[in-house]
Amino acid sequence: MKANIVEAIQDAMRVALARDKDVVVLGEDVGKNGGVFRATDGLQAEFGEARVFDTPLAESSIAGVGVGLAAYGLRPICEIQFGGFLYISLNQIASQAARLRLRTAGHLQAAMVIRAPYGGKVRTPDLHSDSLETLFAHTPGVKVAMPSTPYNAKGLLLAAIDDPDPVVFLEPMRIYRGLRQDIPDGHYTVPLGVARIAREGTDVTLVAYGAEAQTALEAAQQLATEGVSCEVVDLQTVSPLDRETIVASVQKTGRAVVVHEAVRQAGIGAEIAAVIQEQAFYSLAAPVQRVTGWNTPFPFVQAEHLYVPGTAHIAQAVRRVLQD
Amino acid sequence: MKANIVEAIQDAMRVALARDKDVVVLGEDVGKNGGVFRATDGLQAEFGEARVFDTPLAESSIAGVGVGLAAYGLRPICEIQFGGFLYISLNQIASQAARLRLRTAGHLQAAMVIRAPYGGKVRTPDLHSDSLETLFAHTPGVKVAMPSTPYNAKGLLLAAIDDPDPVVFLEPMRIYRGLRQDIPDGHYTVPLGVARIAREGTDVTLVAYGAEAQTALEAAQQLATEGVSCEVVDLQTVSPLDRETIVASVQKTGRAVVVHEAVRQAGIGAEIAAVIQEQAFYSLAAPVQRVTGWNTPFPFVQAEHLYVPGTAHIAQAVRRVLQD
Amino acid sequence: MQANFLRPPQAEFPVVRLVGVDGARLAHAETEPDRETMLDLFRWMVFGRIFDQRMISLQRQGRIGTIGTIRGQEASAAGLALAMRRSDWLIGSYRELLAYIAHGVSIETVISLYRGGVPGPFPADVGAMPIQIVIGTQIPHAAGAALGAKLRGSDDVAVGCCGDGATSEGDFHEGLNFASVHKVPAVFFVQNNGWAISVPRARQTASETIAQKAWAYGMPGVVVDGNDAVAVYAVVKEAVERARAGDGPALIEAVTYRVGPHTTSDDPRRYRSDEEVAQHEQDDPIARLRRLLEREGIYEEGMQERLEEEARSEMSAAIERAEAAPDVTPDQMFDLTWAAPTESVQKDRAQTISDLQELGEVGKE
Amino acid sequence: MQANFLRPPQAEFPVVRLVGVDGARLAHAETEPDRETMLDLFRWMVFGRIFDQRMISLQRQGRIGTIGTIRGQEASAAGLALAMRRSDWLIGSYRELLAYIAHGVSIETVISLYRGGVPGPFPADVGAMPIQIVIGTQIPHAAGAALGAKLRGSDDVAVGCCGDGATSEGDFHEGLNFASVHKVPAVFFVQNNGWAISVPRARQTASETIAQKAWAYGMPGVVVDGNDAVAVYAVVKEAVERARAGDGPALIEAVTYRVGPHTTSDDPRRYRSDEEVAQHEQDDPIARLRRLLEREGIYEEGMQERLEEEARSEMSAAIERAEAAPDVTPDQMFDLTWAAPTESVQKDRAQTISDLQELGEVGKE
Ligand SMILES: Cc1ncc(C[n+]2csc(CCOP(=O)(O)OP(=O)(O)O)c2C)c(N)n1
Ligand SMILES: Cc1ncc(C[n+]2csc(CCOP(=O)(O)OP(=O)(O)O)c2C)c(N)n1
Ligand SMILES: [Mg+2]
Ligand SMILES: [Mg+2]
Repeated sequence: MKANIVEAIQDAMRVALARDKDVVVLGEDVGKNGGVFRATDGLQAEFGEARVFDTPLAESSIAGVGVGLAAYGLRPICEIQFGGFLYISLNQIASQAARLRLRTAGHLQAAMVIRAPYGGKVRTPDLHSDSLETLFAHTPGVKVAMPSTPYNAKGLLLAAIDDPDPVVFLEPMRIYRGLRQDIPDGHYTVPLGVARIAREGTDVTLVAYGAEAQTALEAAQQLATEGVSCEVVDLQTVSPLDRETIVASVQKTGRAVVVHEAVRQAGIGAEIAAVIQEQAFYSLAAPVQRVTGWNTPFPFVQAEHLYVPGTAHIAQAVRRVLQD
Repeated sequence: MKANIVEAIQDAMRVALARDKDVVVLGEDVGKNGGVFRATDGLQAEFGEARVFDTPLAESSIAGVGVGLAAYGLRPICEIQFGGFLYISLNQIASQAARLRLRTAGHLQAAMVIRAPYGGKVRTPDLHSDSLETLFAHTPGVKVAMPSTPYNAKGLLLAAIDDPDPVVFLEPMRIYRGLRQDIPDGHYTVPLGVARIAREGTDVTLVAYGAEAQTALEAAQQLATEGVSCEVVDLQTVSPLDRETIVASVQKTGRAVVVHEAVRQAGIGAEIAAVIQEQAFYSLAAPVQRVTGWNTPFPFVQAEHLYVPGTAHIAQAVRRVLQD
Repeated sequence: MQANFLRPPQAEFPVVRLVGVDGARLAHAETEPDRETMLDLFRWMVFGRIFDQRMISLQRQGRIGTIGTIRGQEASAAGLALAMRRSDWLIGSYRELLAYIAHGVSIETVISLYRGGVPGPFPADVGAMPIQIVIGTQIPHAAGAALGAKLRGSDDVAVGCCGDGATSEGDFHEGLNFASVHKVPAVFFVQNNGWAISVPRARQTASETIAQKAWAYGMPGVVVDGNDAVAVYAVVKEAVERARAGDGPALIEAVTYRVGPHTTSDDPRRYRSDEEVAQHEQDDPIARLRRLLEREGIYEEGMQERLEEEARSEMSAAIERAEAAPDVTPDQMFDLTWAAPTESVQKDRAQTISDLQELGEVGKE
Repeated sequence: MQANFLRPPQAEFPVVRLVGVDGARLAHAETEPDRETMLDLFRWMVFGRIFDQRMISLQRQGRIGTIGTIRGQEASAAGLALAMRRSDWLIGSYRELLAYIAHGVSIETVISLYRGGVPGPFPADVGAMPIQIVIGTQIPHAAGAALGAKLRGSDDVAVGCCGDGATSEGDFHEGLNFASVHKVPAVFFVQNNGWAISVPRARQTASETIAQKAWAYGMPGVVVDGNDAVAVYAVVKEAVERARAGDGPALIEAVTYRVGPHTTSDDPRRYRSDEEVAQHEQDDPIARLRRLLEREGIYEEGMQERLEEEARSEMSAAIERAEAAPDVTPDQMFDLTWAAPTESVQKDRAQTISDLQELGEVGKE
């Protein structure tokens, strides 16, 4: 089928709901309204109100009820309406979902997915554009997947739903509808914990994920016309980090630029740079560069195009890393 | 006066309450009980129930009421009983306190302090030993201070109370009472944003903070007997990071080991390693090593001495970084 | 199994209403608005209607971002704002834009915000916290600001506002509980407009009223007809003055209806019927108040048209000023994030700016 | 200002009590425990007393970490647990240790937890979630587990327990609200023991009862004498069976008193008087039930002493087993954190273990 990312995500949930009756979908406005981005459109009509249902407006309990459902053996898919509101869910995810298996010596597990759109340049109000993946990457026990294409959106989400560990699934709002692709019908998975080489290259490794993986690919294309050959590593899973793929690529190219929209300081880009210098130190011809959001909160809309890395920001860093 | 860390913290609050009547102290059990660690002991008796008061058991509102108090012009010091419960306060701190000034173009500010003990090897129950500083280091608009001695505990806390920005102040539970030191009476500050060279050395830079700054100093002392000269940088403020002091030290020693008890992945140690390789790449003789908590949640008490970096863990990393 | 012990809810909250839908005066109250205030209410409500129309059309033209609509809720907003003193603190959400403006925040500040720019600061004598987007999060702020007033010995009252949906958030609970334990001068004002985006009030909470939630905190509660500006004013006035007198907080539920979409991005036909909307449109709060003014001989021929005209020109002037303002610059982001930047913040700022300058064209991407 | 509109709280919740402090039967109820169950209640309460003593002394000997005390609250715990089915889900906190054990979780599992080790898994037929340390956080879990039961078509009920202090947390509110909107088979059981560490009930919330908070959710509520095991059992039974029948959740407030310190680290003399404690010690729930058993001719000479002896030897055996268990190892931490470890997790695990092995002596530091 042809699908954009949001349709791919919807299809993943449809497939999961159809094949496993323990799968349920809950969140604000996911029922009749089909989600504010229509990610759950039609699912309530198809699978009934018992399996696809609206919750009260309360993000801590959306996650917390998910933990209880999962403990009982169901496979909840919880939607948080915008990524910035994950702050409110964090306690239930980090202190509860991530540790349920540990606390019960494996007797119970929190096999659940927490979905949320994230990211900027969509002219949204305050707190709607934040990229909070790093909070979860710093939370062992929970996985973080961030798709970049319709194909991996569906495959990663199905993998996340099947996974026995809790997975935070962050969806690139900016490219929800931009990309259309042929994706397989029915069930397939893109494995969690494995990055993909989205483009091969020899001069520099671009590490990115989510919407920025697409931006990195565009930048790589532009840079190719200048004779620079970029390898693009699309993480797909941000945590646990596929260090092996990143390191192997940098060992080949000798240079790396890490890209994300999240705040720079203590962002996941820092972890990636730290890992690269730890494991590929003697291959590195220049320091790893980070192209990220600034060390400020996500800005007012008028400045978001300056804040969120575009192809120009990436190209600038690539030129620098090549000069060094 | 002679004081240990918890007494120094108490003294800082006493000084602040006495000199500025806008300062108030709130939290669970901070009144009659004087806090579960006695950090607020005697303050309610001295300053009255209006200025030092118990709150209901609700961490989101402890921070949220703090934001309202600060908006009105007061200087609240909010106590969160244990660092792990900061997950619950995070939304109010990150989405509110950190952005109040921004949202009002400087008309209002959230000049407030959120204090909490943190850290392991104290045989506490679940969630009482977690080190969550990185969540706040990834949150521009909020500062993070973490003292390591009675002197800097009092000075940093007074600086935090005076500061117009919100400050998360994390107190090293493990050494609350271990260290006794002469500290100045009355008001003095240790500036926020400035690391201190806790020990000078030439072979390798140890970057640490909080209780681990003391562990790093002990490790340095032991290593000195093996002929290894360690410089110890005690961050004091974890965010904004004093990159200048760190980088200058590594430029001198050529080697760095970063130490913290927090989870390794996407911990502040990653940021420090990333900054070092960015800014001191050509001085580095070996990759920056990290000595941290594992990529698991804080463990059951029986394993905490293996998880929290001790002198042996640090010495191991120093030997490795010197071998490279 | 027969229920022997469990006590089912028995809270009864008759709706306070002073003016009928037809504009007939049903009752009087000590705290009701005087003649002049009634005219003020009318003026602000008319302004609100025009404001809403203009904001929606600005959004359609791409001149501002997504905006919530307020049509149908003008009586709640105006009644609330006018019953407050200018120095009382208004702490609300995007649904209280009219209340913010009536309370003293400039139209331009509001427009700037929706243009994605730096909002202008509030006038120094206006008590207000920023328009809150994170649902419910402002409720503890209201408790805190009210406590601040109490501790400072001021007689300011803080009014925390939210929607029916917001009452489900943990912060709503924590804020009300704190306020009541500490007996702070706060009023909590819930605009129950029947919907939280697509979730109807009955699926938001199983309690019969929002007002009865007050009892969980040992706090008085009241349901008021939110389309009756006179009643809203009177009820808020009572609660605010009671709080000011030191008698503690109260919860007000103003029952109204969101006639328009949730925001300009919402399609309400997905979740509610046209009939439902049409039925509620019968009870237009502006028309209701106008009928009252007419019945009581306060309304003057052509008044509404004149007020609409005034509102339009005020809006035009404010839009012009807001659109003349320069765009946010990256240095402002750093300068507004930190009141006391450290050395490394200054370096971040400088580096960010110089990187962007080097790029030059990035702004036009 | 005269209060015209605001409706002050009028909830009235008489305390349900079936047995007087002197052991006299005050009333009967359909759901009251039968003879055998009364003996079971007594047995578990006696066990609880011994358990508490032994845990405190283990803590004093440094053999376990900080532990909460349960003395005085045995009737609430036992009444709760025995009114549940083994497959019903118990979702509580450190103050429900006795309830967990009576519900079917092994003593050894509880001791292991406080020894800082890996808790043993619960028996497969026992419905329970882990003993919660983060106050209030378990309440949405109870709503979720109850919904799980409903969706699966099981007739299990989930019982979410917490203390009076926990009712202030946002999660308490969110959990009850969700449960009521979705009419899930849940019961919320609050042990109001008068204190949250040093904060007295009256400073925790301004509502007269905890039970009346139920009305905020359109849910029935009830106050029961938490030192009357018979009444606690009857009330819980009613609520659990009502939930099982599909009639939705309810909130129970069991009024009891924490006679001991909050935990072994707490010094209650800092915040409450010896007289207050002494007064409450007059009403020992074990003595009360024993008097009832005596009055009703169920008690046999020497029964309490025998049960105490049994409890002591059960405790000794459990302690021995728990202490024989090996310490947690780092690899367990990785293996229990992830059900499906990725390649990099496996490498982390291997690296961590080899680093520690290289250190060798680190365990003895
Ligand atoms: C914490 C949080 N969750 C979700 C949203 C998205 N959202 C914006 S408005 C809204 C509905 C609010 O309903 P209600 O409180 O009734 O206010 P109304 O919009 O009806 O005035 C939601 C879910 C948000 N802004 N913040
Ligand atoms: C979220 C959270 N905040 C604070 C604490 C510390 N703490 C442990 S027990 C307790 C008091 C709990 O009081 P209550 O709910 O009445 O239960 P009780 O201990 O009286 O049974 C506090 C504040 C905690 N464990 N979790
Ligand atoms: Mg609403
Ligand atoms: Mg209690």
